[in-house]
Amino acid sequence: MLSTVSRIMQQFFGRRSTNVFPVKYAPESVIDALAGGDIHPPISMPEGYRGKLSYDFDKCIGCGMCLKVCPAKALEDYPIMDTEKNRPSKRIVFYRGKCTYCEECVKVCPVGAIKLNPDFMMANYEKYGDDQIEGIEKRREFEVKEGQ
Amino acid sequence: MKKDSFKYFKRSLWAFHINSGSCNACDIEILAALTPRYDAERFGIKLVGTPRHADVLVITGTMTEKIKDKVIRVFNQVPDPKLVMVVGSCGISKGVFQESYAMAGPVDAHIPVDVYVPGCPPRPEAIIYGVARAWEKLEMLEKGNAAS
Amino acid sequence: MSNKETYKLQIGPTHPAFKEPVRFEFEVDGEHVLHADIDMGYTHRGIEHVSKERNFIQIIYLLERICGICSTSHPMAYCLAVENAAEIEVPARAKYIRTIVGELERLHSHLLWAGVAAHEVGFDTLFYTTWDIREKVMDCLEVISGNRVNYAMLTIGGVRRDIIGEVAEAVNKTVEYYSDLYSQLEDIMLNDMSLRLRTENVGILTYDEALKLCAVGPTARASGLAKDVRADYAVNAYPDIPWLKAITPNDVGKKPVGDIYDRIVVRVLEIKQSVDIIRFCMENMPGGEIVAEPKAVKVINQLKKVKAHGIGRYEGPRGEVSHYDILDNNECPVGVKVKAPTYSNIISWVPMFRGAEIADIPIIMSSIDPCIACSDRASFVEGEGKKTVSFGELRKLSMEKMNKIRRGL
Amino acid sequence: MNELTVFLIMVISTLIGGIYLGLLGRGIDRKIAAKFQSRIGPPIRQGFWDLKKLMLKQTIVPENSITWVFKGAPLVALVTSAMLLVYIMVPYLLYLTGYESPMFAHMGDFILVIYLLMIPAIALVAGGFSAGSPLSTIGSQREMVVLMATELPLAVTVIAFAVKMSVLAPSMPSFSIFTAASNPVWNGMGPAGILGVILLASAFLFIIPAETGKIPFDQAEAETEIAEGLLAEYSGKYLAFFQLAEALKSLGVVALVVVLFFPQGVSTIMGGQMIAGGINITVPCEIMFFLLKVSVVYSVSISFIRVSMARLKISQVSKFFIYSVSAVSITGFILIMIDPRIMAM
Ligand code: SF4
Ligand code: SF4
Ligand code: SF4
Ligand code: SF4
Ligand code: SF4
Ligand code: SF4
Ligand code: SF4
Ligand code: SF4
Repeated sequence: MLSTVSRIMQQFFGRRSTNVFPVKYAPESVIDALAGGDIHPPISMPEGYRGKLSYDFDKCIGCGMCLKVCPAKALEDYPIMDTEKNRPSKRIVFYRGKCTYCEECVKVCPVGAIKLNPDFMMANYEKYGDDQIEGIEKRREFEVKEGQ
Repeated sequence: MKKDSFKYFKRSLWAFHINSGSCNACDIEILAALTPRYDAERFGIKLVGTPRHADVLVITGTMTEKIKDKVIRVFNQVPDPKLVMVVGSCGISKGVFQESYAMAGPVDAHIPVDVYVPGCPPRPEAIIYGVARAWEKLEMLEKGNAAS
Repeated sequence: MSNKETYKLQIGPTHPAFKEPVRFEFEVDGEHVLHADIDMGYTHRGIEHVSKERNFIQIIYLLERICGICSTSHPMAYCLAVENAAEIEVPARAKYIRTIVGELERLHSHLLWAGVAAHEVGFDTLFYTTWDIREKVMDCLEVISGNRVNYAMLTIGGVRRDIIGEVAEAVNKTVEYYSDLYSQLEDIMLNDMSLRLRTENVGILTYDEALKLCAVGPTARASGLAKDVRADYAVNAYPDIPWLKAITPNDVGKKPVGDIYDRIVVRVLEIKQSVDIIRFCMENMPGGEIVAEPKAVKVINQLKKVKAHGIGRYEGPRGEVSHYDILDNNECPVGVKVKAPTYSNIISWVPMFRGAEIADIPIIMSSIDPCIACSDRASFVEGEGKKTVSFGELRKLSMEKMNKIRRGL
Repeated sequence: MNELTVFLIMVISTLIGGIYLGLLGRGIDRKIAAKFQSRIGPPIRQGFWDLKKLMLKQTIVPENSITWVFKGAPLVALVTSAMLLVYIMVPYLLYLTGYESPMFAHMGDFILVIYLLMIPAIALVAGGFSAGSPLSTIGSQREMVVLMATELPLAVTVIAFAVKMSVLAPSMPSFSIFTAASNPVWNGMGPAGILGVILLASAFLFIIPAETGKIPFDQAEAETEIAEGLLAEYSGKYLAFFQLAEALKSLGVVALVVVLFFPQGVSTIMGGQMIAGGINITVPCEIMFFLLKVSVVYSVSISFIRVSMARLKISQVSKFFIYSVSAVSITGFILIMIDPRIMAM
């Protein structure tokens, strides 16, 4: 009993443990309603955090290794024409809403075209909106070219 | 009427959490979002024990066949206006459980979803950020309503 | 108030007390529980089935998501099983790292449980306190593995990330933090009056019952059954630790009763034990490689050539997890069988609920630290109306399925 | 000013102030609890926002409920809670402002206060039973148990007060709050009597959370056991009414404790009127001091107790009240009775 009370008192008079981080990202109109009201910087993420995935279209050689190891089938390939080597190849798009952030594709990619970034703020209203799919612009570009 | 109460959602948001076949990781991160480090209560967010009191349904997991009907029933029990937030990749797209026979499909195949929070699991901050995105959406709705 | 008529009380599947969907049907008389019936299967995701369509590397991440609370236990048992089948030698350093991650996970899981249990009895401050304390180990795991939950640390033949430099420092700091805090934590968890009022002599599972019902993990140990895979079998770095033993309430000089309080005792003592194990591993970690074969594709190709059975067992925070894998010259295993700790423990609810009050239901339920995600074995995916299957029918269905599989092979 | 105007002003200001302070009190309570739990907690205005939102939400009446009871219960609870607050506050305000009024001297009868304490709880019980869900029914049964368990210590305290008052102020009605306020219990007693009053007050430390349904006595709404129990089926407006009723009742109960045990105003402590810059500011000072006392009692008996304990089982609650709390208050009662100065009268 006493130890509980002492711990509670300790908590009452000690520093609070809340990190007020996400305030910065709330819309203007609610910020003033939030406790503190200050704007706080994002927390520092440890090195090697497995967050948002990014994909370098130009680096990719289309080997398809990533397709083979992905447990969530979070990526999809599409054929392109490799203009440099003048032979058909493929590129990849990554669906953020399917990914499990396991980093297996990063480890397996021979040219380091994929990376997991410390960014984790990914919430959105659309399931597969353009900002939720890595490499979709390139794909669009490519499809337009294809169409011509 | 609808618009007005949306306004108060920004100050007071009561959430009811349903696990529709998740792996618990997302669930514990939601709970963690309430604990001192993240303290979602400072935004007026509270986890309630019955759907009747809820404003937002927080759904984790993939909607297994067996729980599908229950989730839909709970959704109908929540008084209007209401929001639905899906936390975790597997609720968005079945994630790592693709191709399983026991899946009734992603959550949005059965009930309308307002905000998606990708991650497997997303950090508690990312979940709170998801709520901030929901507020933003409400703001947009408000403006849209005001304009029309 | 004690009206004699009994009625049925349905709890679940979306009840605030348990974060996982499971439905209970209690027959209650006033506030007393007469009979309990369990309906499970809400989180059945067919993982064992899906596993047969994934290659050996993909399965690790799939099995990790059987459940996120002890998310290294399943990959650990699976990797041990595959390594056992393919006779892959795991480097010594990897064994130590596996042990450290496993114990950090136990630390987080036990603290999480303490918080949940406190919440079940309405002691929210303790819930907040333990979860606040738990954030430290989550940070540590995040530094090691790159995520707070679902660590993705294990791979076949070793681990994916090393513990060196800053990461090692972070682990040492965590160990320090918990050793400093431990006595206070123990004092709060074991001596708080109101918590004792709610947990002592509630939900009793006697030694004999625990033995008969094959209870595992802290649930069994609280009843005085000294069984612990870490102490009983040679997995990971555990055999190197001379003082390791299964913890029972006897260790604090208390005769095990098998009530909820004893389960708290066991888990609190295991927090200390885990901290000590991590310290031991950090001090004695050998150098060398951390994985037998770093290239995932090579591992898959290597496993393709194996035709064997393998078994892996590991002591998760809730008890023994065992996996059985069948490799058959294929990119995917032809069989993955999972035995989760809760699966063994669920049946011990029956004696625990005997004579309980409604108010005891949540705390009894959480006292075995149930993880429904692990234990949901089957669900109807078609034929809505049909809800009960007799033993004979089930046997017939299984035989049909078995024959189908045989023909397929 | 005639008496009726004064009375009306007092009632209306009590109601408005009560609603405002009641909701503010909820916010402060949550803030303090959060601080004990090492968090920031919701803004103090949270209570108002929650209420406004609930008022605007859809209100669902479950199909298998007894509709009129289901709808009526929240209103009854709200009205009686408001009456309770008025009934405690008006005589006390009369005392504080020193307004002489033979007409209202009898106002604030203890027995009526006890009834008014019970009615919101009974309304809750009725609402819970009418909702037609098993969880609400269990909640209702539990609420009844808590209600009955607290009756005995409450009654003992009231009788002790009545006896005491009849000795202290034989000329005034002994069951009245006005009398209790103007004759602090601590006066005119030896050590035994003082100890007795302390015991009675400490019994109230637990009666307050029980009356207001806070941990460790929130069995009727136990979230993790019976999913908010009584209130499980309520939504929107009706839930808002219950919340408001609860806020008012909490304030009322705390005010009652302050009036009974710590009625002394600043002026009695400072010994005379307070003048600042030639204006008599005694009344505002008195009210501020009263609010201070209320917030101290509120944060100790509601906020602190609820963060430092686990919820008891319903069987433990009845035992706790019937054995421990009643024993404490009866001992207090006996001590007051055997106090030589009371005996002498
Ligand atoms: S991180 Fe994992 S789940 Fe995500 S795309 Fe890569 S392999 Fe697939
Ligand atoms: S593994 Fe790398 S190079 Fe190969 S297809 Fe994937 S992204 Fe491209
Ligand atoms: S999204 Fe990932 S972590 Fe979350 S419940 Fe699904 S599988 Fe688990
Ligand atoms: S029992 Fe569990 S592990 Fe097995 S298939 Fe079902 S959900 Fe997957
Ligand atoms: S899972 Fe079935 S076969 Fe295996 S041990 Fe349990 S009861 Fe026996
Ligand atoms: S035992 Fe429980 S926590 Fe561990 S993996 Fe299974 S379900 Fe998850
Ligand atoms: S049904 Fe018989 S053969 Fe099959 S697992 Fe059970 S005991 Fe073994
Ligand atoms: S098919 Fe035969 S071997 Fe398989 S479970 Fe059924 S009885 Fe046992």
